[in-house]
Formats: sequence, structure tokens, C-alpha cells
Amino acid sequence: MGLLSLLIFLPLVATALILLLPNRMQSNYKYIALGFTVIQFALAGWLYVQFDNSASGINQISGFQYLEQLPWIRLDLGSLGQLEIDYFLGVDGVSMPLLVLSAFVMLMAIGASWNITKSTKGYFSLLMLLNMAVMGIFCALDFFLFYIFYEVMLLPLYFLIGIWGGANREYAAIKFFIYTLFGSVFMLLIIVGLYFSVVNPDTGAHTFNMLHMMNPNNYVDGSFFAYLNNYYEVLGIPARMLGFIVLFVAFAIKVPIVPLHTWLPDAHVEAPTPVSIILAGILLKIGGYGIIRVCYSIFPDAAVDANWWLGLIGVISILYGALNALAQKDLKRLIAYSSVSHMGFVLLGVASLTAEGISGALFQMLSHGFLSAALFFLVGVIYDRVHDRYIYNFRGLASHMPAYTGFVAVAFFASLGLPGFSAFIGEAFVIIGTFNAESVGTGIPRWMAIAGSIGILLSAAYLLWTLQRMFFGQTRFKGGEAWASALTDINTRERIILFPTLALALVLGIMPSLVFDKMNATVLNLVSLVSQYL
Amino acid sequence: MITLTHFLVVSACIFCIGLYTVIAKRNAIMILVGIELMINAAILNLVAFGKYDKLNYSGQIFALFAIVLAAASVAVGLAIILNVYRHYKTINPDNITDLRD
Amino acid sequence: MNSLLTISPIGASILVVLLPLLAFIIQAVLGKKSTSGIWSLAAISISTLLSGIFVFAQVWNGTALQVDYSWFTIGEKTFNVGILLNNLTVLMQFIVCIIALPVHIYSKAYMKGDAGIHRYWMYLSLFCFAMLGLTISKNLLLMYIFWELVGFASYLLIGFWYTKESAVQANKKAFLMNRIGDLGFLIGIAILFNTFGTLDIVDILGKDGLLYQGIVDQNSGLMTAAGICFFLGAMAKSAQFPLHLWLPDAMEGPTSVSSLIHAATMVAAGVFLLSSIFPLFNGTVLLIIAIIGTITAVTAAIFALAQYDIKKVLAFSTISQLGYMMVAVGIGAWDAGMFHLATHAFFKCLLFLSAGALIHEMAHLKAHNNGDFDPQDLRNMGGLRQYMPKTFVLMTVASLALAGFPLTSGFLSKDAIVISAFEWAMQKGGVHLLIPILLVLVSILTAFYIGRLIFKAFFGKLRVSNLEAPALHEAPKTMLLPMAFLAVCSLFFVFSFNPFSYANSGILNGLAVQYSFTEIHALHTIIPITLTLTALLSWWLGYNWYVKGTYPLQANSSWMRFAQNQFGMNEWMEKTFVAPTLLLGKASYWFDKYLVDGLVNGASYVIRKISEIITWIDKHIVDGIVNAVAQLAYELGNAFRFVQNGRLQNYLGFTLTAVLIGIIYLILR
Amino acid sequence: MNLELFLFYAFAALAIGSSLLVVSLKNPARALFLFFITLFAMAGLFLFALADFVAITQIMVYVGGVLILMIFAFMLSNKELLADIQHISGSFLSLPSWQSILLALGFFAVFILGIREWNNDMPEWMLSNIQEGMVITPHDNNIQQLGIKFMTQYVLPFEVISIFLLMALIGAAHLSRKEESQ
Repeated sequence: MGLLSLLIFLPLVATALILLLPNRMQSNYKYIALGFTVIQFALAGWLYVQFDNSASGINQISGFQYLEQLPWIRLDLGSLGQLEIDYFLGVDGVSMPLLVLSAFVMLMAIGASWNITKSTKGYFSLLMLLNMAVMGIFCALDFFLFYIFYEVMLLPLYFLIGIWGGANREYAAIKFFIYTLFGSVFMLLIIVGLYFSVVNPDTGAHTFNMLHMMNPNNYVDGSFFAYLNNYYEVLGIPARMLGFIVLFVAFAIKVPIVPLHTWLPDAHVEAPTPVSIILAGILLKIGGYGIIRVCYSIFPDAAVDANWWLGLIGVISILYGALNALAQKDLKRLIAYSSVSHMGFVLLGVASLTAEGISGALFQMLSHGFLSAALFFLVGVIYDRVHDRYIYNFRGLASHMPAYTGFVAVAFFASLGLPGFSAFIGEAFVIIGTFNAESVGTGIPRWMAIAGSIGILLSAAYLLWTLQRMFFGQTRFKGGEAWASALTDINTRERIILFPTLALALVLGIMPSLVFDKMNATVLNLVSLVSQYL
Repeated sequence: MITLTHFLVVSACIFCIGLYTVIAKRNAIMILVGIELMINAAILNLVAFGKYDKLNYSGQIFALFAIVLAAASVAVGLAIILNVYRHYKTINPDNITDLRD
Repeated sequence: MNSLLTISPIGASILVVLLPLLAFIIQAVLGKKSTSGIWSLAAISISTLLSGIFVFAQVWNGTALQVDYSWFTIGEKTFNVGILLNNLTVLMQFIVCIIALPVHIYSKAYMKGDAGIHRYWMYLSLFCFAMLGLTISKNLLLMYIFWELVGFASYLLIGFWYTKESAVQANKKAFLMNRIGDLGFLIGIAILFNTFGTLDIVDILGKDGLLYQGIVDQNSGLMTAAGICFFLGAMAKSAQFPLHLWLPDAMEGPTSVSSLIHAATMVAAGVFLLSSIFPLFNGTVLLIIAIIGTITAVTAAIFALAQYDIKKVLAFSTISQLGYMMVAVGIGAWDAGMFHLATHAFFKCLLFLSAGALIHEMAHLKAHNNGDFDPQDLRNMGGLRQYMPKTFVLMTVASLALAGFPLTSGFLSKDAIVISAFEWAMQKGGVHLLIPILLVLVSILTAFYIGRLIFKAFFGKLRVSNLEAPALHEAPKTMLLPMAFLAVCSLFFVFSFNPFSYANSGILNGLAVQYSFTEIHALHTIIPITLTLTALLSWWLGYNWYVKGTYPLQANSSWMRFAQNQFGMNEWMEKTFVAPTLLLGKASYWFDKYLVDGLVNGASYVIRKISEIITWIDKHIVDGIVNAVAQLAYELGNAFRFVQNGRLQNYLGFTLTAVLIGIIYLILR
Repeated sequence: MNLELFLFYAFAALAIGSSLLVVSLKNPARALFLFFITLFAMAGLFLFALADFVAITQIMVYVGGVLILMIFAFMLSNKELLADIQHISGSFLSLPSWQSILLALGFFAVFILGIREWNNDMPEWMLSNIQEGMVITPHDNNIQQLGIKFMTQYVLPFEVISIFLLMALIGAAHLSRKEESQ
């Protein structure tokens, strides 16, 4: 059993343990979940430290580390050849930081679940199941395996939102589920199409191996997704472009991009705090990760053609999300829309196809991962206390909850891109990379960089405005004295969760090399893979 | 001259009356009676035919067997009827419809 | 480590930067337990000493030093953290230190007893850290980081009294307007990185820098754009028209903060930035800088005339003076700009501190008498000369320096700018002359409004009625001493031993800029005399108007109000940018909620309806057929059900019937 | 018409008539007593078929055993009997149900049809026995012949039927005994 398998399936052990323990040991579930996640985090951290910086990943098997490849399903399909599905895991510079991020955010989420009382058994076992699926997604290199993890992830989330969520939870859960399923169902079609287009050069059988899909030589001549002699068209769209678009839509729903983002505010708002944390911290990253790992790596030729549109969508997401956030009166919804805006940078950075832009995008994913998690956690803090998060119902929290306000201010400033915090590095390099794109000739014009930078301005606007409206001024609450006594300042548990998160944002902001060093070779490899089609 | 046909006709009459009794009567004992009538009709036929078999005496012998069997059946039947009566407090078979669907 | 022990200028300068950071961290950790500010004070004191002895004295007029540490690598590009020590940067760093130290000392008395004093020291140290870091950054990215941190510290300090609505509005406004500039800075960085592949100032702009290697045409549109972008950054930070709106509002912060950040150091950072990257600018950009600088100087001076709030007068005065510095940069005489920056830092800081002392006393008076008046309003002051003679003297020195009176530092630096401007304009000829002429006008206005301030505050009688005046007394020593120090620094000998000629001043010689225009000797005598005479004239006028009480104008005339409102620019801004943005936000949310999400929900509604129809069809037609068959079978079964009635006799009857039918069939066959 | 035929018709009429009455009487007690007459008439008819031993057995077994058993059973079981006697409801004759009558008449018709057909085509063995004179005559010692046949030719059925009878009687006794558990 390899280390990655251990990393993936540790939470499953926790799930089993939680399910086996009788209900009267209810109070121990969270400790079990916590314990296993701590081990997982430590393991992920160890893997991260041991990770070889020179690994170039993406399309070369030698560039991946901690590889595990076992034949999983081998089915003789007669004239269709052999069905070849591998249990194939490995990490490169793109997935390694995200693995650590996932483990970290999971830890946060469990910390935030401390006060959950409603059927803890189900809750924690679902949480651990989700943990497993997420880890699996980041490690899987076989498309079939990837898809399985991708679908498995939906199930616990659906229940976590649908059972432990807020007032409108069923609506949000079903919306989330259908949105994602909508994307992934079509993804399955493309996966099958790819399967029949690609052969494993070693065995000659069709394969789900993603690395083989990235090599043009492995495509069967004249197959549906072949590079050469491909005249297939669907509705006038060339087959490879179609494949790219469908996969992009599947992942873009997760990111989310603007016309497909409406599940996000609902899901975030209705989900319980820990699930919001996971949604913002990990789930959205799966979208970005998928676009890099799947869309750009498997369909680089189509990606290059579609680049301009992707950049445009990124810019629209940035501005649109920011403008929406500006109009929100619900704090959680505001942060949800700010996620849309911040994730737009990821898309813009990836579309820039410059090393700076892609690195910036990946960094932005990480940074947004724990910053948005921290923000949702902070919303959860007041929501826990008074069950309200309407901005205008609070005033002058700074005098009432000074420590809390301190954390909020740091988190807000960190996420509006104050230098010294991680978000700055991400956003600045996305802008710089996008600006560079025109010189490199990737088809992203410079005005997109400028438009994107307006998003930074707007993010400052809505966050500072919120800070001013909720935290400054004379203390005044809608709930009067009852609220004043309920709104106790942040407690030790919450401090323990928040402090490392914000400290991490600071450390990464000051020493981005901690992450950039790990991903640099991979990013360069991705750029060179894609840019040959420019 | 009493011919075989005479016996047969009489026995047919008796048999049909017994048949009617069995189907129509609303009393278990009367049904038993009907059965006895039918058996008697049969015995009459046996005896009438037996007249032409002097070698084996088969008609009379089987008539005797039939009488014995009838007696046994009556004994058992009555025992059943008594039990049924004990159970259902009636011997009207119309009221005993456990076989109904 | 070695470099630190031997205290090389590099090591010392790093220490200068890091000490306030250390103070900030200690203060942050200690929190409310430490209210004395001793950490911040100690840090800035040591920093000042180090900066003066081990950095400034070592590097000034010596060789430039630089050091690079690799920071991180993206793709093939490595970003460095670099420190650059040359005349410009060490001068700036030293100015910041030398201003910050008196302000720290002053604050100790001024902020005494404030509930949030621990935060005050924390923020102040943070600001010092960022500002000092900004001065010696070699890498533009690093500079940008400090640039924003400075803005952040300013945000915190403006909103120091966060329960005050106007303060939190002001700090938000300040941060957002600065953000606009920051974005310009960022885009500028992007352009430079795109063009040169590095952000190192020396690599790009140094003697054999990339700029001169023909990579890019200096006059190309891209470089113009870069120049404008950087200037945009400087505009926001240095409060240039029209991005100056935040600065008057920023006066909501404590006065000591205003003096340090919003008068002497941070707002001058824009000028410093432009000076650092001066070679980057081509003629177009420089002209734009000069024009904007002039507009700023003029408008701010006009606004200052009509203000009643003592701090607002000074704020507009600052803006106006920053305009001067910008003009200096714009005409290519950035050394004159830096010179003015240095002198201005001292006297403007002093002005603010003095004003702070006045406000302090007025606030005391207000608290003492439970009065209900604005302690910052000039209309409430008057006659303070009797109660606070020392403050009066110190403030007068600073005012003279601001007005450019001979023997003060302001005289030297202002003359340097105005004369250079004239020389530049002569060279260019034509419309360009408008700029120096306007500058002269501004100079007269400056003398007038600062005179107005002095006359209104110190002469005549205390205008707050029904109060016992004796409650007023001189500021405490802790406040007076730093003020005295600054007053001394506002005199000519600190900068040049010749009180009438800026040509010999150390700063100008040290920066040694090659002017693009020829010197015109006649101007060097005419202009100082003109300026001095006009200043005297305006004071005489002011004295007559304000002290003698022969005020000829309608105090409430629409022009006055118009000027007081800054020509309604705030409202205009609000109407043109803020409101539409918010409206756009609301509109896009409406769009999101009702159209995008509505589309999704509509789609789901349609699908639900279709599914209902299909369900109906399924239930009534498809399933209906099946059910009909089943129903038929049931009915048939039911029809024959009586057969199975449980009656033995019926069974028997049916059996026999069947037998009978069978027999009949056999017979009839 | 000789006496023999007359007697035969008389007995036949008695048997048929009494059995018809058995069927149609409402009161089971009376019907049972009428059944007694039917059995006697049947025994008489047996005599005409030259089966004197069978006729005697018929009287002994049926009249002496079966019928008494039935009456006892009836007496034991039917509490409605007294009620029926006291409230003679409706007609003296019970109403036959038309289906049963139809069925019975159907069978009767079939039988008559069968008899008619049969008269035209008598089986081989009857014709040969008649020709060879192997027909029981009134002078034959039937009882002796029967005894010999039972002990020789039909000994196995005889033993079987005796055991069967024993079983039936034991079974009947077992069935009709009162269950002690209840």
C-alpha cells in the first residue's frame, strides 16, 4: 500500500470506525475524525516536504511522484478489445499543494464541526467519506478512477447540505447536486469517447490512463478525438473542441464561472459552516484543478483556440462576482460571491498560459482555499451566536468583540489582496501573467488584465464597506441586549482554528517560494505542453 | 320377466336422487344419506350384473365389499360431522366456507 | 549575520526597517498590556540613530550600495528582495526617521489616556516599518508591497477612532482611492515586467540598465502607458488632483498621525517613487505630471483659502505643496522636488503638531466647560497667542517656511522649484509659461491662507463665548520639544549655509540631477524677491482683514462655499463613480437573482412541468393500458369468483356439471 | 304381468318414492326414518336380483348399523332439530334448488340414454355366460358359494377390507371422541 493510498483511505478507516462504534460513544466521533485528519495532514505535510521540486509532472509519468499503478479492472470485451482501468495514483506540482490544502481545510472543517449535535454519526462519517473522495480526485491519474472519486464526492455533500443545512437546505442541496451532475454526466461521455480514441502504446488496448491521453501519438488515427485526420463534428463544432468545451463546462461549474455559478451562493449560504468551508476551500479548487489537469493537458490544441473566451469568462466572473458581492446584505452570501470573483482570477491566470499566470492561478487557488475557509468560519462564528448574518443587523462589532474583529480584519485584508498575504501574490501574478500573455501571443489581450485589476479594487470596496458597516461605528445590534450578551468574543477553539489559517496566509504571502518551488517545474512543463499549439 | 334394464333404470333413479341430495341438502347428515343412496344404487347395479356371473360371484362379493366400505365411510363421515359440529356449531355445509377464496 | 554585526550600511538599513516591525509584533502580542509605547519609541529611536550614523552618513555622497536576496522563482523568472542604498533612498529613509521620531515623542503626550493607545503604537510602528521599507526597496514588487502596507497602516490610523462614523468613512475612502493608484502601480509593474523581464530598479534604470539597451523605444505608447500608470500610483498616494479627495477626509485620524503620515512622509512617497524611477518617464508623461501637479497646487490652494477646519487648511496646503513637488518632477528637476519634500516634511509636520497642540487645548477647553463646539474650527479660536506663546512662535516659524520666507528652508526649496519651472518654461516657451506663473500665484495664495490661519488662531480674542479662557495653557514639554526640534529643522542652515541661494544646498548637490534646461541667472534674484514681497503683501492684507476686522468679503458667498466644498468634487465623485458602481452592483445582483438564477429555476420549472405531463401520460395512458388488462382479468375472475365460495356442495355441483357436460360432449360427438 | 314383476315394481316404486321423500322432507329426523324404508326396499330389490345374502347384509349393516349410527349422530348433533319440529316453517316439503334438480335430471337423462344404448350392445362376457348357462338361478346355494369364494378366490381383498374396516372404525372412534385438552 503506497503512501497516497494511505492518504486517501485513512478517512475511510475513520468512517468505518465511526459507523461501528455504538451511538452512546457519540461524543468520541469528532475526536476520531480529528485524529485521523491530523494524521492525514501530517502525512500530506510529510509528502509535501519530501516532494522533489524538479518533478515536471503533467504528461510524463516520470514527472509524477509517489506513483502507484495497479491493474484494477481488466475485462475482455471481445471485438472491442480489453477494458483497461488502472488504480493509478501520483502527484505532481499541481496536485501536491492542493493535497496539503485539502487536508488542512478538512482539519478546519472538523474544528468548525465541534458543536454539531444533530446525528453526529452520520455527519462525521459523511465528512470522512468526502475527505476520501477529495483526496482521491487530486491523486487519481486514471480518468475512470478520477470520475469515480468525482462522483463519490457529490453524495456526502448532498447529504451534508441537505440534512445539516439552513432553512432552505433541500433546495440548495438539490440545486448543487443537479448542477454538478449536469456537468459530470456529459463528462462521462467524453471520457468514453477518449477511451475509444486512445490506446496504451505498451499493451495496445484502449485505456483510461490520463497520461496516455495527453500524448498525441497514442490516439487512434481517425478516432473521434484523434489529432490527425479528424473530421468529426457535432453541431458544427470539431470533436476535439467539443470535448474541451464539455469538460470545461463540467469543471467550470465547480469553479464556478459566471453563468453557471448560481448554485454557489445558495449552497454556501444554506450549508452548515463546516460544509461551506469545505465547499469554498476544496470543492472550488477541484474545478480549477480539473481544468488544468484535464482540459488543458488533454485538449491543449482546443484550449489554445478557446483561450480568449476562457479569459473573457474569467474577467466577467471577477467583475460580476465583485459587483454582486457589493450588492449583498447577507454576509455569507457576500463571501460566496467574493469566491466567484476570486476564482475568476484562477480562470484568467490559467487562460493566460504564461508561467506567471498559471503559477499565480494555482497560488490563488491555495490562497483562496484557506482564506475563504477562514472567512466562512468567521461568518459561522457570529451565526453560531445569534443565528443572523444580515449585515445591517450589526453595527460596531469592533468595540464589542475586539479579538473577533481583529481576525475578521486580517482575513478581509488578506483576501482583498493586501501585500504580505497570500492572495496578493496570487492576484498580482495573475495580473502580471495576463499582461504578459499578449507578448507571448496566447491570445489574451491586455485589457483583460486591466479589467481583472478592477476586480481587486472592487473587492477592496465590498470588503471595506462591510468592515465599515458591521464592525465600526457605535455598537448597535438588531437583537439588542440579548444579542449583546450572546455575542461573546471569539473563544479558544476558534482561535486555534483561525490563527494557523491566517498565519499560513501570511507565511505564504511572505515566502511564496514555499509553494512556487514545488510547482514551478510542473507549470513550466504545462506551459510548454500547451504552447506548442499556439 | 324382470330384465336387467329394470334394475338399471331403478338404480339410475336412485342414483340421481342421491346425487340431488348430496348437492342440494343443507344438512351434513342428509348429504351422507345422499351418498348412501348413490352407493346403494351402485350396489343394485353390481348385484343385477352379478346375476350373470356365476363362476366368480363377483357382483355379489363386490356388493358386499361396497356395503362394508359404505359402512366404514358412514362411520368416519359421522365422526367428521360430529367434529365439524363441535367446531362450527352447525352441520349446514353452507355455513362452513373455509375453502372460500 | 556577519553584515549585521559589523553594521554595514546594508545591515544597518535592514535593521532600521526591521526594528519598527519588531516593535509592531511585540506591541501586537502584548496588546492592552503595553500602553506606554516604549517599544515603538525605542525602535524608532534606534532606527533613527542607525539611519543617521550608519546609513545616511556612510552612503551620502558615497558609493551606492545594493544587495539582492533571492525571494522566489516563477517560471524562469526569479524575483529578488533587494536593498538599494543611494543618495535618494538614504535621504528619504533618514527623513522618515527624523520626522517619525519627534512625532512618536509628541504622541506620547498627545495620545495619553486614549482607550486604544496600544493600537496606536502598534499601527504607528507598522507604518514606520512599511514606510522605511518602501524607501530602500530595490525591487518594484517589494516597493509595491510596502507601498500598499503604508496605505494599510494609514487606513488603520485614519480609522483609529473607529466608533466615529466620519472616521471609518474616511479610512475606507482613503484606502479605496489609494487602491486605484495601486492598480496603476500594479499595471505599471506588469508593463515593466513584460518589457524587461525583471522588476529590479537598478537593472532597468541603472547606468547600463535595460532601459538604455534599446529593448523598447522610450517614447513608445507602452512606455508612456507605464509612466502614466506609475504616475497614477503616485497621484493617489500623493493626493494629486483628482485623486486628492481622500486626504482632507483623512484628517479624521489623530493629529499626530496626520502630521507624520498625511503631511510629511507617506503622501510624499509618490514623489519619491517618481524620483526613483524618473528615467522611465518620457516627455509626454513628464508634461502630464507637470500639468497635474500645477492643477493640484492651484486648486488645493484655492480650497485651502476657504476652509475653517484648521486641519483641513493644512491638509489642502499639503496637497498644494505636493503639487509643487510634482511639478518639479514633471519639469525634470526631481532633485528640487525631493528638496522640497525634505523641507516640507519638517515644516508641515511642525504645522500639524502645532495645530494638534491647539486642538488639544481647545478640546480640553471644551471638555472643561462642557461646551458644544468644534475644537478644530478656526472660527472658534483666536487670541491664543496670549495663552500659548511658545506654540505661537513655533507655528509662525513653520508658517514662514511654508510661505517661503527668507531664512527658512521653505524659501530655498520653493525657489528651487519655481525658478527651475521658469527656466524650463522659458526653454519650452509659449503656453508652458502658464505653469510657473500659476506656481507664483499659488505661492501668494499659500502665504495668504497660512497667514489667515495664524491670524485667526492666534490674534484677536477667543471667539468661543461664555467660557473661562484661563483653562487654556501651554502644551506640555513632551509636545513642545519635538516641535522645537522641527522648528529648528525648518530653518535654512539645516539644508544650506547660504540662506538666499538653493544652489549650495546639500540635497541638491547630493542628488545632482542633470537638468534639460539652461540656467537663467536673472531669475535667481527676481523670483525670490517677488515671492517674498508678494508674501509680505498678502500678510499685510490678511492682517488687515482678519485681525483688524475689515473683512471685505461675504463670508458666506457662494464662491467661498464652493471653494470650501472643493468645488463639490466629493459629491461629484460620489455621483459619478460610487453611486453608479453600487447601482451596477445592485443591477447585477438583480440580474443574477432574477435572470441567471431565474433561468436556472425556470428551466427546472419547465422540466418539472414536462415531467408532470409525462407522469400524467404515464399514469393514465401507458399504465392505463396495463391496468385495463389487469382490470379485465380481475373482472373476469370476479365474475367467476362465486365458484370459489367455499361450499363443498357447490364444488361438487360444478364438478358434476363439468362431468355431465363432458359426457354429453362425448355422446354428441 | 305376473306377481314377480308386480312385486318388483312395487319395491322399485317404494324405493324411488321413499328416497324422493327423503330428499324433499324438511325435517331431517323424518327423512332419516324414510331412508330406513328406502333401504328396506333396496334390500327387496336385491332379492329380485338373486342376491339374498347381499339383501340380508344390507338390512343388517345398513338398517341395524348405519342408520342407527346416523340417528344417534343426528340426535347428538342437531340442536336445531327440536326447533325445527316446534316451528314447522314454510311447506312440508323442502324447496329443491333448481340447479341441483337440473343436474340430477341431466345425469338421469344420460343414464337412460346409456341404458338404451347398452341394451342394443351387451358385453361379450354376459352373452357368453348366458349362452353357457353360467347364470345364477334361484336354486343355487348362494351363501355357500360366497363363503367359498371369500376364503379362496377373494381372500386377499377380504382381509384387506377387514383391516380397512378396523382402521375406519378406530379412526371414527378417534375422531368422535372428545378432545381432552379443551
